[in-house]
Amino acid sequence: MAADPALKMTRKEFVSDQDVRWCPGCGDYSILANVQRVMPELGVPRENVVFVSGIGCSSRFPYYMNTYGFHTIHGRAPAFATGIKASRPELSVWIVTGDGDGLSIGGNHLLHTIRRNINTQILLFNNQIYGLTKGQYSPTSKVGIKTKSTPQGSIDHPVDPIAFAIGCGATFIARTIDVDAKHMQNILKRAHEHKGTAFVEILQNCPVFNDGIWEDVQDRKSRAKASLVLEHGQPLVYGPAENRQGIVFKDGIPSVIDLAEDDDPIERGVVVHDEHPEASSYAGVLATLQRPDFPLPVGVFRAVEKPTYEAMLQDQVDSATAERGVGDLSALLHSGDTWRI
Amino acid sequence: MAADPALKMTRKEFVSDQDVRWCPGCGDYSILANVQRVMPELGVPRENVVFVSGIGCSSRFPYYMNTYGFHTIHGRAPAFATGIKASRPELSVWIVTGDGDGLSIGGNHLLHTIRRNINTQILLFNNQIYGLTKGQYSPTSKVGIKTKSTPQGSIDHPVDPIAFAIGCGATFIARTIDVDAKHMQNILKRAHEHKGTAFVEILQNCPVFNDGIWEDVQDRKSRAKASLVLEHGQPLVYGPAENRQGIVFKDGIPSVIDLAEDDDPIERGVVVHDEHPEASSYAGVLATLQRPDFPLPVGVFRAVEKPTYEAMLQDQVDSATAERGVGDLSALLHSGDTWRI
Amino acid sequence: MTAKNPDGIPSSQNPVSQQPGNSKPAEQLEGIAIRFAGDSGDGMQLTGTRFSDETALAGNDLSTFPDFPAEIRAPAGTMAGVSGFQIHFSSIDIHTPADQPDVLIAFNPAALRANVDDVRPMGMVIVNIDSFNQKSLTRAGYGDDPLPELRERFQVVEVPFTTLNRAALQGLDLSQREIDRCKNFFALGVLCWLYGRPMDATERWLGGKFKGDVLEGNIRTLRAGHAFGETTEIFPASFVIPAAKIAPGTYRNITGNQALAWGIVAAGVQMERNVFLGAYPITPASDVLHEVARYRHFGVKTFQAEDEMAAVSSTIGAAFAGQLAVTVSSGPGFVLKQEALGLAVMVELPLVAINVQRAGPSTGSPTKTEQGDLLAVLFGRHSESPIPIIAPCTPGDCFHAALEAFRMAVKYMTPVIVLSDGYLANSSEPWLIPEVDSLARNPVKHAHPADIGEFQPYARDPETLARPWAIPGTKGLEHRIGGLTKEDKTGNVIYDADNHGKMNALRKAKIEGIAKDYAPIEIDGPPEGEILVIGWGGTLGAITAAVESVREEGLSVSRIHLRHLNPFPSDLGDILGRFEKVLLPELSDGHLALLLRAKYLVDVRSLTKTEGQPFKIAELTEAIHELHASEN
Amino acid sequence: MTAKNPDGIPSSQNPVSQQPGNSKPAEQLEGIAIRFAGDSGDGMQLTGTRFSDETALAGNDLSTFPDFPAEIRAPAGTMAGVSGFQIHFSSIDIHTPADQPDVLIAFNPAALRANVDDVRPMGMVIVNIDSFNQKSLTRAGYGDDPLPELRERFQVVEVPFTTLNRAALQGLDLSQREIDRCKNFFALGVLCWLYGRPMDATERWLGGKFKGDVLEGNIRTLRAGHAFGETTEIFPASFVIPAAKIAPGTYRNITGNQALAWGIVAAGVQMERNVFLGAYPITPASDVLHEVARYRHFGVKTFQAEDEMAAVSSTIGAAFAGQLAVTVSSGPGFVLKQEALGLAVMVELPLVAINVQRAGPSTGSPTKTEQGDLLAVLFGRHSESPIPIIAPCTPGDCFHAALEAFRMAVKYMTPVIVLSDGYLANSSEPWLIPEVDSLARNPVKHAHPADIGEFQPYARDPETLARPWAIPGTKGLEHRIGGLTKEDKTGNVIYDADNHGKMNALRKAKIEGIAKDYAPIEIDGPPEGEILVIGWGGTLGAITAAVESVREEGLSVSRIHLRHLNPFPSDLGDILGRFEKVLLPELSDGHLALLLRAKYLVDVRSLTKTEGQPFKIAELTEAIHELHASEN
Ligand SMILES: Cc1ncc(C[n+]2csc(CCOP(=O)(O)OP(=O)(O)O)c2C)c(N)n1
Ligand SMILES: Cc1ncc(C[n+]2csc(CCOP(=O)(O)OP(=O)(O)O)c2C)c(N)n1
Ligand code: SF4
Ligand code: SF4
Ligand SMILES: [Mg+2]
Ligand SMILES: [Mg+2]
Repeated sequence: MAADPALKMTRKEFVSDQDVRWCPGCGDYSILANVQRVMPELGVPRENVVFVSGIGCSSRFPYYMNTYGFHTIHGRAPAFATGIKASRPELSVWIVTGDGDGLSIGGNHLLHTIRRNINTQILLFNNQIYGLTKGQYSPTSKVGIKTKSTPQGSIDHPVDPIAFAIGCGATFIARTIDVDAKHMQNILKRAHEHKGTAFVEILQNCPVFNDGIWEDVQDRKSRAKASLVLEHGQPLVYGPAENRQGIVFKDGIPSVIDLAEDDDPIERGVVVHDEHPEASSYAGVLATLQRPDFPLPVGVFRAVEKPTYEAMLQDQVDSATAERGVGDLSALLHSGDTWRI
Repeated sequence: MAADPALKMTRKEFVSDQDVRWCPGCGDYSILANVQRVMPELGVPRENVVFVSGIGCSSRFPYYMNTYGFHTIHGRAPAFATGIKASRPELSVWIVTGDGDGLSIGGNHLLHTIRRNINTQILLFNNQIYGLTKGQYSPTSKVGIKTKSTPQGSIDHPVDPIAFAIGCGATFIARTIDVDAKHMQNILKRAHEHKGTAFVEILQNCPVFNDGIWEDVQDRKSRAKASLVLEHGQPLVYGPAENRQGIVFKDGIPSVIDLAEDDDPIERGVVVHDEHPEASSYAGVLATLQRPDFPLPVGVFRAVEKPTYEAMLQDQVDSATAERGVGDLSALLHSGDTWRI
Repeated sequence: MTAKNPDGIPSSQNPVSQQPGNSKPAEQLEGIAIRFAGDSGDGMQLTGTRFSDETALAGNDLSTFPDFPAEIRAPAGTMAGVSGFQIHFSSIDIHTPADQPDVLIAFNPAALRANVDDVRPMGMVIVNIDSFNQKSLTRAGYGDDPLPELRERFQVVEVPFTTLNRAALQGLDLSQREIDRCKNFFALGVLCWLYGRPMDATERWLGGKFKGDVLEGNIRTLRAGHAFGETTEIFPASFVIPAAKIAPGTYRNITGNQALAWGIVAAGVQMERNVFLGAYPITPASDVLHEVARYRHFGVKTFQAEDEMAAVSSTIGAAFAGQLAVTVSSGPGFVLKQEALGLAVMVELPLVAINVQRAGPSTGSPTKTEQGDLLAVLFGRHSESPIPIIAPCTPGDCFHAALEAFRMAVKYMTPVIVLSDGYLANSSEPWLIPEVDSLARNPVKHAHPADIGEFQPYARDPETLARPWAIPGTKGLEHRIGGLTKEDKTGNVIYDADNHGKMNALRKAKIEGIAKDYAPIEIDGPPEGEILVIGWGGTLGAITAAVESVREEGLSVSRIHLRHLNPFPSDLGDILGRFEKVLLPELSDGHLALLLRAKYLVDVRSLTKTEGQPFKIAELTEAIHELHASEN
Repeated sequence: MTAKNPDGIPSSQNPVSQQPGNSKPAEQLEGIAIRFAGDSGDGMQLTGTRFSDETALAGNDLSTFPDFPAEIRAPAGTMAGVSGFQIHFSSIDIHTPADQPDVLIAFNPAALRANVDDVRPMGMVIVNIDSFNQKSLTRAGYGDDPLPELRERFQVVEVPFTTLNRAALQGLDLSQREIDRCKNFFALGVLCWLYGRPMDATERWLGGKFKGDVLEGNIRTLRAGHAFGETTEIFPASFVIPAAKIAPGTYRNITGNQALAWGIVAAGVQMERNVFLGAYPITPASDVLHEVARYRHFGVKTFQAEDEMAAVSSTIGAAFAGQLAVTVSSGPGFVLKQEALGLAVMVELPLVAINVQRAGPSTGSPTKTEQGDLLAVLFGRHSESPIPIIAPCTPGDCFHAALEAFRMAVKYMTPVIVLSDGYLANSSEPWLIPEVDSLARNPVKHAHPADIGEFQPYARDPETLARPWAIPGTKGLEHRIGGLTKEDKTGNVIYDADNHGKMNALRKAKIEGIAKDYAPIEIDGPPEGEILVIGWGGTLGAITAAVESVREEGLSVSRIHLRHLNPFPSDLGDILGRFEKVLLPELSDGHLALLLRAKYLVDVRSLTKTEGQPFKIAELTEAIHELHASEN
């Protein structure tokens, strides 16, 4: 993406003329607002931005962005994005998907897009429910949830999007929250800066079918205790100032320690957050931090550099051309054994 | 699976009358032999055993087992197995798949079967290549491999099956090697004993399209240095006696230390292998051990108990029946508002 | 449908004696069609359903048609968010929800704008006048106040539903929002008064659903609405629609999806086998999964799969394991199942695959109806993979179609497709509850070593050509199946050309043989003559009404409705040959017409419609008239 | 095919003057068909290909047919592992690899058993006698030594290929296994002598492929085989097949898959756009991916996707991004792409989807050929989603089909399907290399703000009805597309019934309009008369040969071959009406026949075959005779 910081754009330019059709109070509204707010700051001209989505409430997103947009079919958005980005590396390609779209029917494409390290941003709106089809449980729903399709409660162990992304070898992984505008905007910028697949889980409330699922991390009051804000170079400390706690690792297993007010967390063995270790195992330990035993980490879990798919592909084109010259069709047709009559 | 240890069976009883149609020297032969050797020891009557596979050389497996067998379609074997096991929990259901079948087209089903913890054994034969379609690279192939479809070398970062399984929340994860009969048989037994999805990666040689890919861990001479045999309660030590090395973890990142002959590895901080921590992060660190910087771990990475899908499903049937009585069709048809004319 | 009035205009409006407990005069009507329309959040579907149930209890014949947007809750007050529910009820046999409503209740300007042009000329248009302000008019896309102009064309009745409801609920411990949410029950009360519907069923239903002040509020406003109707001068009279004369028995309202679900549960009971349903949610099929999931105590297991490939694969796996296996989806999802269904054909396992069709192509209009998947379900698998297709034709018929599909699947060891549609799925009609004893019992029998000499998984029953259903757990019948070409009898993998041809021929013959089981086609009308109208699926009501209508005008028109779309009934060709002209209305580009033309070389005329909406009776009568007038 | 001898029996065997450099007499033949058969590991495909290339260089017309098992390398010596390659070459125009080979070279008993019954009576059967021992006879399923009995029916020639090859390679630094692997080249040498083929091309080829002792060994044994033919008494004479008289120009051998791949590359050059190919490997389509992947220096990008859904989705994505996008697969994989292709219809983007058909249903016989996917590719998407279909009819024609498909896709903004098959894919024929200058140049033009007033993504070209192709990166044309029903012109999401119907009608009209571009159908034979034989796809050779054959017997038979299967050419109905009887041979259950019957109400007789094998000429001539003799 030819980013041009000199370019002056406004939020409004990124707002399309379509009526937004989500339910009142849906978390998707604030995500949309934040994306529209961040876009002008990225320095990518509107015409070089493409939003690609699958199917779901969340996947209506592209209609509301005044950029190029493609609302595709259920689960396949990453594969569409792959075709776009692999063939046109200069475009800035954003994928919007839901927990059902991305992790149920679309799990395979998420896996392969992530492992190939295609340079796109994947925004997964996790409301732990199928919104658009009116409220069935999703792969991220908690065991026991009663939904239309699980009148006696769900019996599937949920998958954690972050842990899954780590297993797929993601080079950039982050989590943010629909209502935390500042945090989200920062994460969106970081995702955009990253060269490679940037996987971002956005905790999103669905007031109609799964209200309040993220309440403890959304609520300003409970947030400090319920979430752990990851910051590179900072120890894994959370909680209100008077009642800080820290995370320590022992043989790859995390646990919580209480910190006295004047404790130096690092001296106490609290792990210092590092976004960049090549081994994904550090982020893997972070991913196991789950409510209620642990705070839920938000922020950038991991950000490492690896060659991107589209760059390597373009390299092959370039090196083949350098070696063999621009393809000559007539020569191709006459290559190998031929004979004249 | 109603295991009956008193049952006396022989290996031969598990050999079907079909000619085995793999290439000479294919690693699949020894895997087949080992499975056939282990089966009689499991105490499950032949008629209660079902082998389910997808498509690929490896997926021909069921034809050679004198049990029930289903050679299905490409990538979907775990989903077929889910239908079988969910509806008939008393059967012993084994899934045979390849790196292409299981991790390329079938990645999504692998994910969901594993996270649901369906009580099946998944044997993934990893030869880092598509054998049956004559040698294209697979999702586990190394970057740079030249194959029919990648004449300039592959540009996909491979996925590691063990790391992927961890990301999916697997309750049992193991790795073994086609040529190591004793090790494999032990792992197969452990997989069978496990209640829940047992995911087993079997390193398999394809002499025709990807020969020697596992040579260092297959070869008896190099094996000690190239692989790390995981044993519960034992420190992560490997290498020839005179030149032992151990693995230590620091903040979730593994590294290697040299051990003097009379060093106590545990005192030196070498991690003691534990199959059972609830947090998957410990196994996640192990999964990042890869050649050439580390030895490749073989054995059981993780074995924890979680309720299985089919047991919870059966519980719902039982509890619904207990609460509401066995369903009465006439009552159902007349439930709610009706009127007589 | 009132027979003489294809447009749903009540044919008699003579005032008759007062309704009991009613202080105003009541006029007697033969039938009437009402459409409720409001925002997605206004509870229109619920109001409509409650009114339907009461109407059913009042003994009328009825037909309903819910029509809602794909969004969960589009922005309030916009055209995109309008949700509608039409009910047609009558004292005589009716077949459709009616082409044009006699009455429209519009909860806001957008609902008015989206629906008013459908109302019959001089029909009644009731508006919630509280919602008419400049802002909402603009949101709806109205420039000026539309009411003055509409008063010329309709009887416009303005009711301040919001205000009246708020007044009724004063003093309850409810928020303003909770109070306003109740206003649909005020409207329901008004309509119950207007058309003499009893309200006790609704009060009972409310009692089961809510408690405390919410319950109290809903009941209070319902009664207030009723009282308002009786007291106010706005409605000079109420109406009586006498009970219809229909066959005696016990009835209930049922939608097609509910009937499918119950048919699936019933199959388990009647065939003495556990049911396994593997599905992935999709509109308008999801309700079948939801409904079946409620019946675990019938030994029924449901599995919400990760996608459609897993849904169908798990279903085939369950069939292999000996279950009554079924999967359900709509077009886009069904298409994803085709590869696996090809395997089911090859391995010849019994299962039922349901497609509740919706309007496409692609995501299309998911909440709208169409019949455009017939050729896709018939031909959409690579190579020759024949599967029988059953198409139910009314909501209640879905129950019987599900039962029949399972019987056929097991008898012939084949997948069977049930082809429903969005209209059948969500519409409801009074359904004569079948006596369970009258339903066929077909306990499943699996292959057993005692019955067989040397076991051959592809040996065939000489009668049905079915192979044995030998299931895991049966000692002595261990065998392997799969998608590679199988050798006749043994089922071994083989690439021999003759064998490949023979197996294709056997599979074809097996499916074609199913037609032997069909009852003869019932012809409505003379067995030969000028015009034959053929239909299939959910168009039955509209076609029947149209044919009745043109007959009363003196045309000789016969009618058949195909339930079995593959294989065709063996008497079909003969019947086609006995008519001069054949008309086939379909909500597609003419799929069945193509098949009939190809097979019987008969010049079947196709009446096509792909607008996401059912046929109007008038469209059909017009086509019949045209055909009658045409040269040949 | 030699015109007078549909069975491939050479018609003249007069000894003529010796071949140059040949000390034995040489007989002249018009044509001959040879089949190589051995274990999968014996290198039969390679031997056959080399022989074909030499034959091409010798100036004969030729046609080949490889036929191999689905296993990579089934156990040595079993029937399951037999791999075959047939080549038919002639001094006159031929159309097929011949029904029956004149010569069979069998490398082991299993190869003999699997193939010998196909050889023409008294044809030549060359066996590697070294491989005939009790063990290998038993593996092949022979009870007794079959040779005595076969000597009655054929000229059996026993050659100790293994021994002779070992003898020839003594002293080289090769393992026994490496030495034995060379024996196919000994046999090739023998055959080159026998039929006077030059060997320099093969030696060149070996030089490019191997080095050191392996190269030396192969060349040595090749020459030893040649010398053996000339020296030994086993073959009393060699044969000369004079060069064929074919149109002047430069020729090469080409398979259908290679031609498709080159057509794809050529499209990029001729249309001045980069190509993107997204595919998932599957037999027999994978070679297209392999071949295209070699041409990155043409700016071509290939993407091996994780599955077919990703393959087609990435392709549609690339089309959205402005590439010449193509995806390739075979039946089971194509079916998985149908949901996404439905989206491509809705968003009206140009792309090419290739299906190289194989024998099914399900996994079926993946290496065998069939034409059973026509109805699936035409109708397999839910709801109305018309896509044009082009079916190439010879290996070389695949090149032009690919080019045409891209032109059509871009001109009409539509996905286009190319329907090839396993026979075309792997067979080869001499191909007149087109002059690049003679190929149409159609540089792609994208929508540009300068050309447009207010941009409407669904405004249409009045001529083609195509919408504009506006691609990301173009300032001012930012827009959103998707699978929901779109409003005419604006492309906005809308559920309006009239609009939905209108968009369906527009898409249909657009596709039907493509027929305007077709050249008139070429009729081979009289323009009207008794019998018309219609074909499509890879059956062209067999049908042409059969029609030529019956014509020489005096029947008046005409022939057309359809290249465009959707929409049909507008002159087709007229042509059909001019013949009394119409025969349509298809390697399926009669897919095109069904379509023609439905559309034109003509009693097209279907000749069907679903055995995984191409038609034999004799099967077709017989059917034509029967039709001729039939009453009506
Ligand atoms: C092939 C296919 N299967 C099923 C569906 C139905 N469907 C549409 S969206 C959806 C789930 C959406 O859930 P999620 O991705 O979590 O999005 P949300 O609505 O919660 O934002 C489903 C099952 C479909 N459109 N296509
Ligand atoms: C739907 C579909 N797509 C593609 C194929 C072709 N195909 C068969 S096996 C295979 C890959 C097998 O690789 P793997 O699972 O690693 O098995 P291996 O042969 O290496 O044991 C492919 C691509 C198919 N059979 N079906
Ligand atoms: S259903 Fe839930 S996720 Fe969907 S728009 Fe409404 S609130 Fe948002
Ligand atoms: S191709 Fe490879 S994996 Fe397949 S059978 Fe042969 S050796 Fe085994
Ligand atoms: Mg969701
Ligand atoms: Mg493999």
